[in-house]
Amino acid sequence: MNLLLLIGLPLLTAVAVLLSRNKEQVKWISLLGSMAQLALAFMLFFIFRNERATGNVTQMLFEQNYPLFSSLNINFHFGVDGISVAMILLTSFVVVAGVLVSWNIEKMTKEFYFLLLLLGMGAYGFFISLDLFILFFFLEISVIPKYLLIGIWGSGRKEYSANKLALMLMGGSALILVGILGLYFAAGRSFDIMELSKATVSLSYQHILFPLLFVGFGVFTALFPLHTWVPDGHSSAPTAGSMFLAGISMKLGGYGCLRVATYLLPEGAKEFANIIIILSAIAILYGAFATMMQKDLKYINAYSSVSHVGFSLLGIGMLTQTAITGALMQMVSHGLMTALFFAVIGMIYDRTHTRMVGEMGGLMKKLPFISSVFFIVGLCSLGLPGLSGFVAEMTIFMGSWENTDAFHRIATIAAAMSIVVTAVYILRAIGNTVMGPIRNESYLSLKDAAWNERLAAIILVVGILAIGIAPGWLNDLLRPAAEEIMNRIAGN
Amino acid sequence: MNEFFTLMKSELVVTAIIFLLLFIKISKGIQHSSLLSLIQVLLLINFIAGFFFNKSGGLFGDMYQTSPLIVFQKNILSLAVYLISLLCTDWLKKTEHLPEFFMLMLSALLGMFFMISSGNLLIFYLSLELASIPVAAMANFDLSKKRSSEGAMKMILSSAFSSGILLFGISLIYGITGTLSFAAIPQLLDGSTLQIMAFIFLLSAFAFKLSIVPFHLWTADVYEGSPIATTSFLSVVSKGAIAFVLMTALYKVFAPMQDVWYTMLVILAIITMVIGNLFAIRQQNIKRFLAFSSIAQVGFILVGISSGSEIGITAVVYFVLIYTFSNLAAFGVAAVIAEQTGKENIDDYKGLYKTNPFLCWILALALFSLAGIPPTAGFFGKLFLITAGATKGSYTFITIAALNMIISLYYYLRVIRAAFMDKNDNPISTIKLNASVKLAMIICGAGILLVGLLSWVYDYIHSLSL
Amino acid sequence: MPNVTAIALIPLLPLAGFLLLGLFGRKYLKNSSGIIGTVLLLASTILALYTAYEYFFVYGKVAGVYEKFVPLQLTWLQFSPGVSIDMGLIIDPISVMMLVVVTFISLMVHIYSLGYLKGEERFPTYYSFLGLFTFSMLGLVLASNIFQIYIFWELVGVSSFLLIGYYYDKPSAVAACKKAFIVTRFADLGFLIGILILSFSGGTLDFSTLIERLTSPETNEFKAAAASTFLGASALTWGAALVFVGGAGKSAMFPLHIWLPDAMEGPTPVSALIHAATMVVAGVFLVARLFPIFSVAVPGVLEIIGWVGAISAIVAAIIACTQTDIKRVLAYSTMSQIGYMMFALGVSKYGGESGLGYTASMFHLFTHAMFKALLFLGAGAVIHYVHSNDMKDMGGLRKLLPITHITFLIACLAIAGVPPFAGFFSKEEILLAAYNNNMAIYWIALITSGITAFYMFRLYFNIFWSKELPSYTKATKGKEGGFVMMLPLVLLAIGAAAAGFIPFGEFVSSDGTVLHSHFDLTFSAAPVILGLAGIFTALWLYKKQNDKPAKLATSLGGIYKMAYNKFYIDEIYLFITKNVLFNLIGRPAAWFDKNIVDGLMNLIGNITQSISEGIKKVQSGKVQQYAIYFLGGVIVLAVLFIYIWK
Amino acid sequence: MQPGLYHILFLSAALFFIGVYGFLTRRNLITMLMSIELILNSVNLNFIAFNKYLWPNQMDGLFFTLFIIAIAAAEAAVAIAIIINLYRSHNSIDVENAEDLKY
Amino acid sequence: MTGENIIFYLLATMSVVFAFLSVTTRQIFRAAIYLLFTLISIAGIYFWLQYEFIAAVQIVVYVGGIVVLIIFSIFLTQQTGEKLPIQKIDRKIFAALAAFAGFALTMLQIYQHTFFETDELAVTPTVQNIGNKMLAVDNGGYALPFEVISILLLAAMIGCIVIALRTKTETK
Repeated sequence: MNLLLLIGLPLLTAVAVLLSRNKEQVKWISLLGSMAQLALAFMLFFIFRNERATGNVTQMLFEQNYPLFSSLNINFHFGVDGISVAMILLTSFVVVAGVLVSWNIEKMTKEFYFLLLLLGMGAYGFFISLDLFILFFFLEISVIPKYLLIGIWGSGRKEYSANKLALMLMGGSALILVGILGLYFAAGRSFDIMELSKATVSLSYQHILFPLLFVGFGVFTALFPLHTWVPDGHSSAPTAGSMFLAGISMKLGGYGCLRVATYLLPEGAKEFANIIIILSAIAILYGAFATMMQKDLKYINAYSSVSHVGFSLLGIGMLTQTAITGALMQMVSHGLMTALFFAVIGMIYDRTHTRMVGEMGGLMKKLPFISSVFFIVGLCSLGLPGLSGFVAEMTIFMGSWENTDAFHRIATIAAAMSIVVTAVYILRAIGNTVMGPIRNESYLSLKDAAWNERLAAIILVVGILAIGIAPGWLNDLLRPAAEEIMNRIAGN
Repeated sequence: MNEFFTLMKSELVVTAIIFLLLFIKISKGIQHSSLLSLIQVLLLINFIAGFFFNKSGGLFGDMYQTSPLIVFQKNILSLAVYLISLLCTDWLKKTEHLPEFFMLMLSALLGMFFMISSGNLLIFYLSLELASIPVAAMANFDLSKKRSSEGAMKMILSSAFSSGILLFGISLIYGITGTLSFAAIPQLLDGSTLQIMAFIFLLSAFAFKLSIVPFHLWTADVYEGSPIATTSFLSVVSKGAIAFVLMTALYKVFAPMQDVWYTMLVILAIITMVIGNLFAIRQQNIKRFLAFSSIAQVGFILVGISSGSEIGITAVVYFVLIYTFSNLAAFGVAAVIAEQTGKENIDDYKGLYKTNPFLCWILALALFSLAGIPPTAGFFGKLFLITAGATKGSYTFITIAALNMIISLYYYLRVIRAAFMDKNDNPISTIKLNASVKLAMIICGAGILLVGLLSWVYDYIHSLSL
Repeated sequence: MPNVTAIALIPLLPLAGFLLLGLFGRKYLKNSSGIIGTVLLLASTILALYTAYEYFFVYGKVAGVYEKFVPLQLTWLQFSPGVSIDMGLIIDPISVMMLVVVTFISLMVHIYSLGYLKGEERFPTYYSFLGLFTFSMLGLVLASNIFQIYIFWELVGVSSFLLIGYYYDKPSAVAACKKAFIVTRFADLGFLIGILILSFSGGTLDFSTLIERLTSPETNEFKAAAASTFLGASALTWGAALVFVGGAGKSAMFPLHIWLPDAMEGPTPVSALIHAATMVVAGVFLVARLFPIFSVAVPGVLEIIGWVGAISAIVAAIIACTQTDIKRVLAYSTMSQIGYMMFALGVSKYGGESGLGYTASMFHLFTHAMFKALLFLGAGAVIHYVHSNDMKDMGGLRKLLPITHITFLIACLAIAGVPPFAGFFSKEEILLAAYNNNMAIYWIALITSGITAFYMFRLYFNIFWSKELPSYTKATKGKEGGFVMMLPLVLLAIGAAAAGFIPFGEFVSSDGTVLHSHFDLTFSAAPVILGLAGIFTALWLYKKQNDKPAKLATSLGGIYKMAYNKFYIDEIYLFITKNVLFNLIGRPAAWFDKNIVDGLMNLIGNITQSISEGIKKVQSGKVQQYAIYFLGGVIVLAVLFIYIWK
Repeated sequence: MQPGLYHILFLSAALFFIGVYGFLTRRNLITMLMSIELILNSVNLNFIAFNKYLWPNQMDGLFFTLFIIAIAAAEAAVAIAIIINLYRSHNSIDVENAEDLKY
Repeated sequence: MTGENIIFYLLATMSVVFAFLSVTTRQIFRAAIYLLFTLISIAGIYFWLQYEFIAAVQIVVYVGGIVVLIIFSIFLTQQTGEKLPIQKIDRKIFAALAAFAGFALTMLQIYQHTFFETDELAVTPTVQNIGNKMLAVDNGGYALPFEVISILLLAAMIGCIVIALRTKTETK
């Protein structure tokens, strides 16, 4: 399978959007394009599984390598393993849903969809890159669309949030840049991940480069205390923007933390694992407690994202195969869940014109579909079995517990404590919005979800359920890849 | 003699155009607008001519040297001049001294050509003056504007002062080595303190022309005061040429003192980036804003130069090419708006997207490229500069450089924000773009998008710089 | 071998009902939803009974012992070789017994609800939730893997949440469902960590393997687990204790019981099903499931369990005496009865005669399901008729609601331990087990049984005797609920009356061997007399409306007030959540985020801005000043590189 | 004492920095220009001295001086033109008055 | 102390003193005249060094050209009898400090440095030699700089004309 399709298709769609003449065309082209991406992602998934089933155990499949800046040894090197495939699937789900929920964007429709598709393309490119330079290129490519999406179509303190987001992400990129340059020179002028994974980088170098890379990518994935762009950015963004931000963009960081920082610099990872664990445990609990005090639905989800993403980082910091698998599951799960959450919040906001929990109530009566989805996503967030969040969190806990010393155990227990706090804030949110008496008479005339919203929600719910009910396929996808990473860490 | 024509081709073409313009001026036969078109065609010819007969070699006892890389550098400058002639059509049409303006500009260009090709301190000094005195006159071309003359005055005085110091340095070098030839000087350099002193005098002149902090203070004032055509010439062509020469000077002439100048460049690069960025944050006038942003960009160029290897040369040449497109696009937009509405403040750009989406996208592309955001070429340019800077292994330096990109992003976003996001009841009305302006903007836009992604450009430069 | 399909269908049929009604109920199956749900559950019940028959009488016994079968086990999520979450079916005496209980009670509730909730707008939703609950509960009892039980444990919790919050527009219902979920969730945290500890120690998540490895002192796992200690207790102790915390939460043991009385906000049939007969005994079931580990490996934990159960039993009984909301009285009584089951396990040992407590506990679980469901459904019928939960609004209903009255009386007698009703037998065994092992608990249990009889009959007299309210006539209020409501009452009443005669020890015992119950008249005397004393006190106080209860209440003073206010446990919780969780942690965290973390970022921005503002004077516009900087730059560089750098 | 290279270098350096001082302190633009001429002259002196005392085998220094003189003339001419133009718009050639462009 | 030496010291002192006076006097006209004297003294030093051609050029170009230009521009821009404005004292102090520091530093380095001397045969700077070199294109010839400076002078001329003739164009 030609992986370039994954970049080409969104790019083509984006260009087609630019060339289209009216809003209807824009919307339908985007929808068709994103559906095609979804189909492509599924195709990739099945072909990948098939390859693996037929005994192809090469670490990366469908590798392609074209020289780009040959004098600097930069190559268009692509390839996927299970992690990438999972992330690509996630991306395609969120892209379709994002396109669908933005159906009623009136302002600058063409530009909006163009940027959305560009963002998606950046993510695909990022996940298939095996060359750090190209990876960085795709990582950076997504910063400006995010900025514009928030700044132009956002709400609230949008300029401030957009600025903060762009600058903090830029700060992260700056660190990453230094980190990958360090790797480049340390390993004899190569950006190639596969080559770097075989190179030996001296200990002292690893100890410098690892924090740079990890913190750099950490900014993207809301590593405590560099998470402050998350609440503001997410809450100010338009619905699809928040979905992309939390659903895809934050995963870029997590993926980078694992694939680049941890995988390529295992000794550094070991050295700093405890700090990662402490920070992520703090993020988990602190994010959860901070969420508890929020009154705006978007802030609730944004802070809870900090908490949930903390789990992925915790999993990475635990450095066991199961925990890493769990961390990856959490990324996928959180991506779907949070995208859905934002979609639902957007739907509610479109109708009630408020996001304040205190001003709603009894939405179940008039908006049964939306409310039910809200319910499902809330339950997923608090880790209910049968939904994806549970699977991921439990895998992380199981993996974390494999470390037998008191430090890791206490961190695990602390992280596990968040499930109670999560229950508190999710139920508060649910209880005050969809349940309870109707506080505002005007809500009695609200209309339930339209077809596009239903479709978007259903796509994401299906994703959540597919992981929650039968996690085996995802596990099979991620575990061997995590094993490769663990092998490198363990030094075999 | 045949060799003379092929090797000095670039200079000869420019000289020919200067004299052609002189005759036209004297005969006074041609109308203003057709004259402009003629000039634009001539400049295009000049640019295209640059691609033929590229050979290495020296003339006049190696006072003049050339090589494919040097010709390529000259071509970048020619291209920039051509683009300026297109972008500033509006202003150029209005000015009464059109042929004179171009004569001056081309003289300056000629000076830069000689400067890039120079193999001798004398010719270097002369061409440096040739490249700056006419520009000072050009700065005063908004004859009736107070600010224009003020800017010109600041420029000519500062530049005279700096060349005084430069000359003092050259005289010391001459005293120490007894030669002015680039090839002979390094043989007698051993890094004694007087040599360092002389080198610093010399470097300060480079720093002055390149606007390296703390020798940069004239920059913003002159940029703001001058007509935009002059400003863009100053900020792109002049900067580019000096950057090229600085590399020759450092890598060839002062090669024995590499330890000294490396550290010096690191210090200068850091303060240049930081100060340039800090000043740019606060600017309201778009020209002044771009002035400080270009100072910060120069800091990045220094990062590349500090590498002292062919990676550095490649990165700098590549960056200057990209910078040409990006900065000219930004200046082009500013020029069109300033010329048609008289508005030069960033706040005036609020709500621009509603009325002028094309201009906004070009502006956005340009600024993103300057900020180093993919997929624009600026990303690659900056990245390669930093990569070049990292060859020496000083990661603190690289980290500071990389972190500076945050501040720079901040102020570029300010403009973007004004144009795209801020609401304005009275935005600048829709501007009708001249065909040549549009053409130039499209060229710039295409350059910004393609130079980075088409990697052979970089590889080609690399093959030249080996 | 058991029939896998049949067993698998038992939970899957309600699940099908849930999906069917949940997805299409509201639109397409509005009217038929109740019937669909009931029919599916009927099928499920029949299968359960069939399975029970097959197991107990056909193939279950191998060499005189009831074997444990795991006819189906699918890997659901593999963690590492040997450690995986499996979805399996376990067939052993207690799971079969629970299958019967759950399906039967659930069926009763399904039928009952047809009448009770008739005309509700969200009827299909209600049935789909019931289906979900039944599915989860059945999954829980059939779980073959400790993580599987946790999964269904949580699902049970959420279905309980959904059903309590069925009247979602009532703020009190919303509060109650939230409370129920959060409190049990808190307990589940313990359960989860317990699972982590046990599974890590045992190197497996599978029940059978786990029990096998952690009960025999020879295995490496056992040695390792016993050797690693934390705060003076071994890993095994911690694991078992934490698992019990989970059980205590779900079973509303003191002090995690506070959610149960509030849970009565749900529809009454739901209370009968979830908060009386099935879900709340999950904790007991869990302890029973892991009983070998508790009893063999960590008997200390078992002692804790015994005491927690005993305290819950008596505290709840005391509170029940003072409540006036009839469902709350029943809720406390439930808690008290579960306390019985819990301490019965706590005083039990593994194997043979000494395992009497185990059998007794399961026996009581079984009988309690019958009479408590009956009590709730009866109370439901009363509420349905009176439209109030409060005793004060009732009285003299015996003539108006004859069937309800009789069945309710049977249930009261059963719970009071009056022979020959079911409660008598099971309670007798529990007391005997306690007597054999722990006298202190025995005395508590004895007193509790007296109090139980008192408050149950207080309830009974208050509803059906006491005052005669003229407003209640057949004319104004219509008839007692229809056939669908009465049928379950009658069926359950039969159960409550006769279940005691089942020779339970034949079927269920700690190690699968047969345990013969021996009946000792002298031993039974004390509880029966105490029970009767309780009944007569209630009769004296509440038969007719009078001021004796009020006087008694005033004479008891503080004690009464404390009991009436449920010993202020709710308030303590409220204090903790509000002041500690929200004000002490949540608020500072939010503040910290907004002001410190966020502020730091903004501060960096502001500092940059103000530096930028501060240095603007350098660019003074004066060309000579520029030259000074120029010269200064040259001199500084020169000095730096000539004198300092070298 | 026989005057030699160092004496002339001392002299030229003195002239140079007197010129610099003048450039930095004179408020009149024309006098600033005069200071520039001083600076250039001192450099010329340097070149001639080096040429004479150290490198008499060639005439590099001499030629350099010649060209500097020529450039000084050109520079002065342009500068004066600009100054006169400035004078027309400002009615003053005080450098302190020409500071519209700043910050 | 020979007469030759005395002449040198005299010229040197004159040039320094007049230079100093030129940058400090408050009468602009006097400043120009002092500058003139300095330039003439320097021409004298060229004579003293036997670089007669340079001395001649110095007098022709500087005294005859630049100083005249300056004086003309003074006439154009200055009311008679007006004294030059006084610079702020702190600026003066800073400038003096910087200039002195620069001077001290430079002299220190120059004295510490031992200059290398050629031992090749000296070339006498006769007008003929200079002329030959000036237009030679081979190694050591100065034809190219000559061309460059001619362009520069042309450009400067154009610039001057455009800028200085502003009023004329305005009236058009």
